[in-house]
Amino acid sequence: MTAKKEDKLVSLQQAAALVRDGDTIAMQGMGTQMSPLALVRELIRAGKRDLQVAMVVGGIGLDWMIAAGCVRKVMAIIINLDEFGMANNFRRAAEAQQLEIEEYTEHTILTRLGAGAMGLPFGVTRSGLGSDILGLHPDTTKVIQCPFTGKPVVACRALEPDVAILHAHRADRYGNIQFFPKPIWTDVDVFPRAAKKVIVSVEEIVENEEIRRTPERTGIPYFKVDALVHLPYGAHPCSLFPRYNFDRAVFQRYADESRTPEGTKAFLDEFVHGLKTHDEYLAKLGGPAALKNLEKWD
Amino acid sequence: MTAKKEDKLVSLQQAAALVRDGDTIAMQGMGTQMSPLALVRELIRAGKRDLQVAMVVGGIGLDWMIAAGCVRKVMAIIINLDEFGMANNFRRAAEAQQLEIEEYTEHTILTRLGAGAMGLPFGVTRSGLGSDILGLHPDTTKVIQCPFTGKPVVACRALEPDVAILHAHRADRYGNIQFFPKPIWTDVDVFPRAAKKVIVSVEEIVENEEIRRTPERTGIPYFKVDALVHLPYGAHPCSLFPRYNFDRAVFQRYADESRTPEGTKAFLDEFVHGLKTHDEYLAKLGGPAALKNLEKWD
Amino acid sequence: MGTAKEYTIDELMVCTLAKAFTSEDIILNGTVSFIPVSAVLLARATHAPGLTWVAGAVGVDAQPGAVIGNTLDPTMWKNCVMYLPQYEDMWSYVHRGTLETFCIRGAQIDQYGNINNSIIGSDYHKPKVRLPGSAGMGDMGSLDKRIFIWSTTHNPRTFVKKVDFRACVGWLDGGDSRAKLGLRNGPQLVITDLCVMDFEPDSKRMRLVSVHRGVTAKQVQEQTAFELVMPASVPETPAPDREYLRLLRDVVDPKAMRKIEFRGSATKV
Amino acid sequence: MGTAKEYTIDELMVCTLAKAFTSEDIILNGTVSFIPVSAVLLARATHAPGLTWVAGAVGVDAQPGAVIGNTLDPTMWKNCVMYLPQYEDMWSYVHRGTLETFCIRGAQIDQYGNINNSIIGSDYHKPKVRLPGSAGMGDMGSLDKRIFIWSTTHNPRTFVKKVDFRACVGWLDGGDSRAKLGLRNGPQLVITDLCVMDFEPDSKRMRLVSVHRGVTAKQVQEQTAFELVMPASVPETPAPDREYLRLLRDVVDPKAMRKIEFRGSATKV
Repeated sequence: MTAKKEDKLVSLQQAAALVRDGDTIAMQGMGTQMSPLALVRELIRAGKRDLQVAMVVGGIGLDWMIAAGCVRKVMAIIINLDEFGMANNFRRAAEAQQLEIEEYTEHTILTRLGAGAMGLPFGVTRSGLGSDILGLHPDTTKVIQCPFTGKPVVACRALEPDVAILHAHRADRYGNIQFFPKPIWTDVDVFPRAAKKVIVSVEEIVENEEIRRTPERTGIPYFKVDALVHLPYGAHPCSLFPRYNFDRAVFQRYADESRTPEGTKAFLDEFVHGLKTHDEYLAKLGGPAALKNLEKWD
Repeated sequence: MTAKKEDKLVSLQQAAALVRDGDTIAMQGMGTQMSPLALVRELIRAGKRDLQVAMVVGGIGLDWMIAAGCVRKVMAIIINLDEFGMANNFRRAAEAQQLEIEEYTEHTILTRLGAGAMGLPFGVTRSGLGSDILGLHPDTTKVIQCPFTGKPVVACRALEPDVAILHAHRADRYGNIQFFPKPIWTDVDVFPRAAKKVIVSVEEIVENEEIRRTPERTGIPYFKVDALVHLPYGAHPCSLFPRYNFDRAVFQRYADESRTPEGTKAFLDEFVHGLKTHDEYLAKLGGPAALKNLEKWD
Repeated sequence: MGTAKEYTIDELMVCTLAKAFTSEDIILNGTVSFIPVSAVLLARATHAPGLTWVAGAVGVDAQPGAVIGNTLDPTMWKNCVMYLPQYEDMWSYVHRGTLETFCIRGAQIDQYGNINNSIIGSDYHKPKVRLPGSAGMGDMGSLDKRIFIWSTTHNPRTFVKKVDFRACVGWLDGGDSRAKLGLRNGPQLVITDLCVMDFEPDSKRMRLVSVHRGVTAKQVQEQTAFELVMPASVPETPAPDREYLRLLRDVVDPKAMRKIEFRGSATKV
Repeated sequence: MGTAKEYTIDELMVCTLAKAFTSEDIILNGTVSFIPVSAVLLARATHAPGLTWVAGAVGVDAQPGAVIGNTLDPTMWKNCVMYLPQYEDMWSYVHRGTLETFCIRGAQIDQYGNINNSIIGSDYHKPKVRLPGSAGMGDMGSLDKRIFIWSTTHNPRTFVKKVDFRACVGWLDGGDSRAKLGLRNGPQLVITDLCVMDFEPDSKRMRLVSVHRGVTAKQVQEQTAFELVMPASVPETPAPDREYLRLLRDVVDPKAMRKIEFRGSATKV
């Protein structure tokens, strides 16, 4: 991919094709918030395999991907459905030892990605000192001594994911990605800087002139974006603050149905495999009126 | 100082009193832009001594302070008057060996401050590898090897300045500091997080409710601010984008007059010592109409 | 004000935790933390108006009015003075110690306040039970936080002699073992569905402070897999003030979101 | 287009540097860099419309129209698509290598393209002349940049055999000494008020490429304190295209801010 000032707008299928089997993908997500779930559904439909997924907080999208057999390894700090409870497919796969798990503290995985973003071989933190977490991955975290004070710190080996996938508010066709408000969560901040390729879906495509009127809103410059997909409500059932809230009904339904592998399969058949396009997905949710209803925040 | 939610608004004199002789101060400034120069003038009038000034780019304010005998040591990457040429008092003091100079690359001094901000004993960068700059300060920068790859990196010892001084767009009385646009330069970003005390002057004081309407503009939270001073045009003769431009005439005059110690003294007598308050300073510049004229950007 | 006669355990836990907070505290909360967030809002509405809360680690001094969403949700950032950028700002204030107070729950808690929410079993890679993971506790345990622990499952499976996996560093192996590693602060208080506990200053072993109404010290010991430091006399946990209870029920958490915390608890609320 | 007959050295330097840039380049500029910034704007207006410029390291793809302020000034960020936050974003794109091209001048430049703008003298702490300091060159030299060097003072005091202080790492001691340190890229081209030079691929010694109109190779060697690699024949630096010159004079830098660069130069412009 190049970083050129050219039209980056592609179809959902074309974007998914940039992710190759075996890739390490850095995937945005924070509980019930901001996750590129339309992209995730397409990765599942496209039958991706052996993915190594790096996240801070793994949620509903990761649980789908694990259930669908896309994932070989997860690197994260927690994987659950937030207030809706366990991520059951993660749990089952882990207990059946069908999934490689690299559990980190938040600041150790961020320091790994931050070093990747900075082109440094490693970074340091104090997070995790004294815990058993560090012992899980001596190849990527190691206690070393400060060369000035002798104090112990945790060296974290750089991680440069092959691809970062994100969902954001809007962009121009060149891939100048804007957020309102500007990046808050860690993944929006460091994932695109750390990854070799960056795929972003957005709610809205605007003219380049509109971006130039509001440069303070741009979070990722076009020269770091490889592919752009126009996917309104592309985070659903997660929220995209302040545009729309998460879909409590769909979260609860998945939490209930995913208690069994069969229930999970039925859910994925209905919400992923059974819908070939994002338009079909939106239609299934009940069309514009139903989606409008998600915009309530109280 | 405490980080409490209380009125932080003080007089210019009270703010300056928080800086003690011998302190390490991190001082905002970028060539002709964004420097807390009204605060600097008060530090000079108050006769501060033995200050150790950490900056990225040292400019007109630092040159004044050196001329006035306030400074024992500077830590910076460059000290000049941007397009107006040399910082002559810096140059004279250095050549007379009356000033301790710790010259850094930009990313090594930032890594020192970043480690301070993170409460880490050191941080790493690749900046400066192979240069003579690293050899200047073996106590604060040292080449070490990556514990995973063996690659060389530069370890930079944490720096936690005693005080950071900044000028910003507006704040409420609690010290929620807002910028338009949000922090761009490194000093606005890392100095307040690295410093033990934070003093900020602002163009405008607004109600707390206004801050709560625009939280995306806040760059420094009240719990990190110790003192706040209301100083319209407080960066003058530097600019505060996009509110007002730098004052080309004053810069040029200082560049010319500072060619000799006598010229410098006359300038400081007229613009610093001769004006006891910020209101007198603004009046000297010609009052509201003259100041309004600075708001042109072309 | 006077104390209430009728209250439930969830209410008692929130009010007790709220009383532990002061106007000096700067508190940020993590995921699924309804009891701490309710306690923060309650403390701020009563004795600790100056308390600084960073809602979901993002919304500085937020004023959502009530618990209206999950505890990381943007609904809870309402009327904040700043959206704290996480990657640099939040982590620097956490690392540096400016944000000093954090509340944690977990599937296993041991006698020194070390906590585990990762796996149950003797081999991490072959777990009997795979739990969600350590989340922020792996950070906060090592980053000098004053840690408040809460649990709605006070039983021997949760309060274990030694955690199967030490995700959150409490007082480590007790005594000065935490300080020797260079870590400041540590676990302060443990509030469960049965009692309140703290840590004996020298040994750092968990110590019973008070038992909730209707619970005996003996029952607490029976539900704890390690030997508690047991004072000569153990008082009853003070009942909530009536005004606190009213505010909690009517203003702070009218939807009783806090009861989500009692999934899987033997205590019915 | 045809080439111009009448041009000054500042114009020739800008046009020559502009020609070296392509649509693939991502270029950020530093302080007091009127010649590079003019060259960037000129290249973008002519053969390299896709060139990405980060004005003053802040204004991504800015369109100020003309050189209207100093080269770090916000006036130059006009119509940009993003204000690049410096501390994390800019430095990560620089460190990682996304922003790969940088232009540098200095008080001393040696035969391997190492540069010094810190001090003149044999003892850093007792300088004969104290210069402003290394600024971004101390970073860029070690961070894998393709470096374009410009100088308006081609004389033996500037072009020295060995810099008194190596602030910017060029080809170090020549040969593979830079690569051995693990550094990629390095100095590419040197454009002065007398000539254009590059670096001999194996030895990394500075090599004469072309001389400006009216200058001889011999004169260049006389004004250089080290021995230049001298090709058998040295052509004249191509005169600017007429259209480039028109754009530079009328559109890109109508106030001729670039002439500020010639303070202290023997070349009058």
